[in-house]
Amino acid sequence: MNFSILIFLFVAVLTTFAALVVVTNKNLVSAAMWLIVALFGAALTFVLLEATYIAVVQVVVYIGAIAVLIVFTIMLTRRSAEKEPSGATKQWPIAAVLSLALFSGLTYFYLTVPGTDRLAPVLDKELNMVSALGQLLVSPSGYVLPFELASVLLLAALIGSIVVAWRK
Amino acid sequence: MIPLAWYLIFAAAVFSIGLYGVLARKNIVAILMSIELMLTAININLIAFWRYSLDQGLAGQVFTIIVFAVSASEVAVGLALVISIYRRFKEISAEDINLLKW
Amino acid sequence: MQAYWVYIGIFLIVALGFPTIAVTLPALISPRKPNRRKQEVYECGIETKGNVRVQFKTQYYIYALLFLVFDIETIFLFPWAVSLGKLPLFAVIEGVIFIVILLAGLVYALREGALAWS
Amino acid sequence: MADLINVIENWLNKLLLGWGASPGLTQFILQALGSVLVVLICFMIVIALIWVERKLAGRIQDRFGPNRAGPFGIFQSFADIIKIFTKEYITPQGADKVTFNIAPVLAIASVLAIWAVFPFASNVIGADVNVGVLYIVAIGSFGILAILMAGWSSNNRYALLGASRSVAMLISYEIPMVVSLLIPVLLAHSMKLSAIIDTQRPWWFILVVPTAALIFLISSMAEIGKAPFDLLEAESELVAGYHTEYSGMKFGMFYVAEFLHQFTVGALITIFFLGGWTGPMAAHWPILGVIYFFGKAFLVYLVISWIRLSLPRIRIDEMLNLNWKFLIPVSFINLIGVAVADRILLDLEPPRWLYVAVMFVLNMLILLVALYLSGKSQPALEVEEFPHRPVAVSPRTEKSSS
Repeated sequence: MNFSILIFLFVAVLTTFAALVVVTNKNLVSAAMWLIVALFGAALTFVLLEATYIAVVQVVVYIGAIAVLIVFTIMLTRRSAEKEPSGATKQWPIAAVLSLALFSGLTYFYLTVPGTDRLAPVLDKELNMVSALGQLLVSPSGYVLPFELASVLLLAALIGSIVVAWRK
Repeated sequence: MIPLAWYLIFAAAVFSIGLYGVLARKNIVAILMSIELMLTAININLIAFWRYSLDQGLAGQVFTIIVFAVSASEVAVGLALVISIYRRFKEISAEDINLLKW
Repeated sequence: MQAYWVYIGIFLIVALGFPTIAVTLPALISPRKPNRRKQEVYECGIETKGNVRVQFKTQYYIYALLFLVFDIETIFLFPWAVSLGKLPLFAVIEGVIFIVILLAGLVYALREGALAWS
Repeated sequence: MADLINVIENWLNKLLLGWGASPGLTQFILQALGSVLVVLICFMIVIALIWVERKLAGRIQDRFGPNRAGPFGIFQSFADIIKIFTKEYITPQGADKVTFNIAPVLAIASVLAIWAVFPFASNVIGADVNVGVLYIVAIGSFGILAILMAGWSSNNRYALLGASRSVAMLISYEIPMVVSLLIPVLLAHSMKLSAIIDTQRPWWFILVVPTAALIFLISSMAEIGKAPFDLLEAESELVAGYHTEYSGMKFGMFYVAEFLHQFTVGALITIFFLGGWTGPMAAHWPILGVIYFFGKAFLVYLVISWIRLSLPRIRIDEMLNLNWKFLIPVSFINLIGVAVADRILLDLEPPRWLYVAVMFVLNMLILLVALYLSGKSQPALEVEEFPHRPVAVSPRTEKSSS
């Protein structure tokens, strides 16, 4: 099906472009808006990969919550963000070379290693993914420990953030 | 249909861009945003491997959800530190905050 | 399954396209006579002084933070709720423990007074 | 006749295939037609609702409401549309133009897109995806984003303050909303909207989990952002909130989004707690199901209007306390109670009416205990006693008394 390839290319180009703007834009709020575009592109990729639960969760968590948190923080630290003369540090060429090297290395690796040219297998139509996910998350033979640890981690993050950021 | 390598290369591109942001940006909030990009690239990789793997387990999706929790905690604490640093120094440029250098 | 998502995609495009048309059409027929006075920022007739993008309180951050944490909590709880019929009782209790741990965070925030509007 | 919409769909399908279109293209055209139809219906509904709302507000506040354009003023909305179409757009100085223009479109699209997954009748379902409930939550988060974008790009400090206040309120009230949405999901063991409606035959979820329904109603009223939760446009404090700088149709989009949001909330409550399209004969006559669906949604809409027209605006600290100290704890405790009770009852396999009765009693118990405890923890208001004094006293009597 050619159609899905077209959609994939569109999503990939959009996401990559948005990511580039995020790391180069000097205006922090604009960068945050483009970050939202990039994250939405990732959600579309998840839909293409038929992980629909992950796709909606990506939108709920990143666009609904994390983006709002980031924008609020930018506005809280406004004066400093506005004063900033340029977005990049002096060693940005080194960083650019490093990340380009990483990208080309990874691409070379993916194109040469066997097995990466395979196509997606057909998903089991009967499988109710969300339900299976729920059973896996709380079953002792599955991921119950990460599940409970995640709540402890979130609690720690919550209390830690309040301790650090809140001053009466 | 789309071969696995395309998704992996796409994720690698987003990851490298995020890495560039982490290394080159001055502003701490911008660095945190770049880290979000990197984590998203990781998620794309995880889901792509899940989709293209032959056994029908859901480990990839579970990992992704855990990554969501971790990245949320990371961004929460990171931004709390940003606010705290800003209150102390009136400045959130990573270059100028170098008290721990020595 | 995929057909539904194609439908959602088309629907999103239509839902974005309709308002776009509705917003651009008046731009073609409505008058356009901009002047300085008209384009000034609205502030009860007084000119704006100082930087417009004011700073605001930490409270907003705290609300967004709690929202983020509970949002993550719900993404763990939705699969749990969907599969509840197939789970043994102790698995349900695990979910309850998960909720209770995070409610402790809410109690902490309330005790600290971080959620009160000052 | 029984199944008008599907008959038309089949007819179109055959027609297009007969013209030589490929099955994929036919499906695409049908889906596009369907979504255009739904969006058009939404706009029509809003035009009607604006008139209904203004008339109702007029009557409740002892006025006439619109009564000039046409009989009973029913053409008032059309007159307003023509007016707003010819209004000049004003972009304030220093505004971020792109964001400023995207925000109103995004605001209404974020409400419209929710309609993609609604089941209108037993066989007239949009996209029956297996993550329907979470899809609704996800789309809702774009509305928050639109407000933030509008406030930030206006380059106006009142707009920015209004936007951040509304966003803080919206995200706060989204927590109890999502948690009370978990309860229908939990009872239906599915996130598919069609499955949730199927589980509600014959007992609607409002009878099974009234507390969740109430919390959902209150928190979605806050999400709509109209009175009594309209602090974001408290005119005396914040000018008009985040859309202070908008004019013409761009303002119109925010206005329409508000009305459509209220009706959408009516539809959501219908789906999650009032049985959706179910009703007498609806399973055999899908067209009746559509009528029931819109009728119920309209009824909930009227109830919300009634509440908001009768109550004064509440203060921001009261509003936040209501959320953090009451709605969120109660909704979580309700969730825990319903989950455990549902699991235990599933094993016991009682008759359905007993199950409903137990759930109802449990919910009411949680609600009453919570109300009692919150009443106890609040210090009683001290009412100062003033000596009785007549409002107007004629000078003669005053003189004689002294």
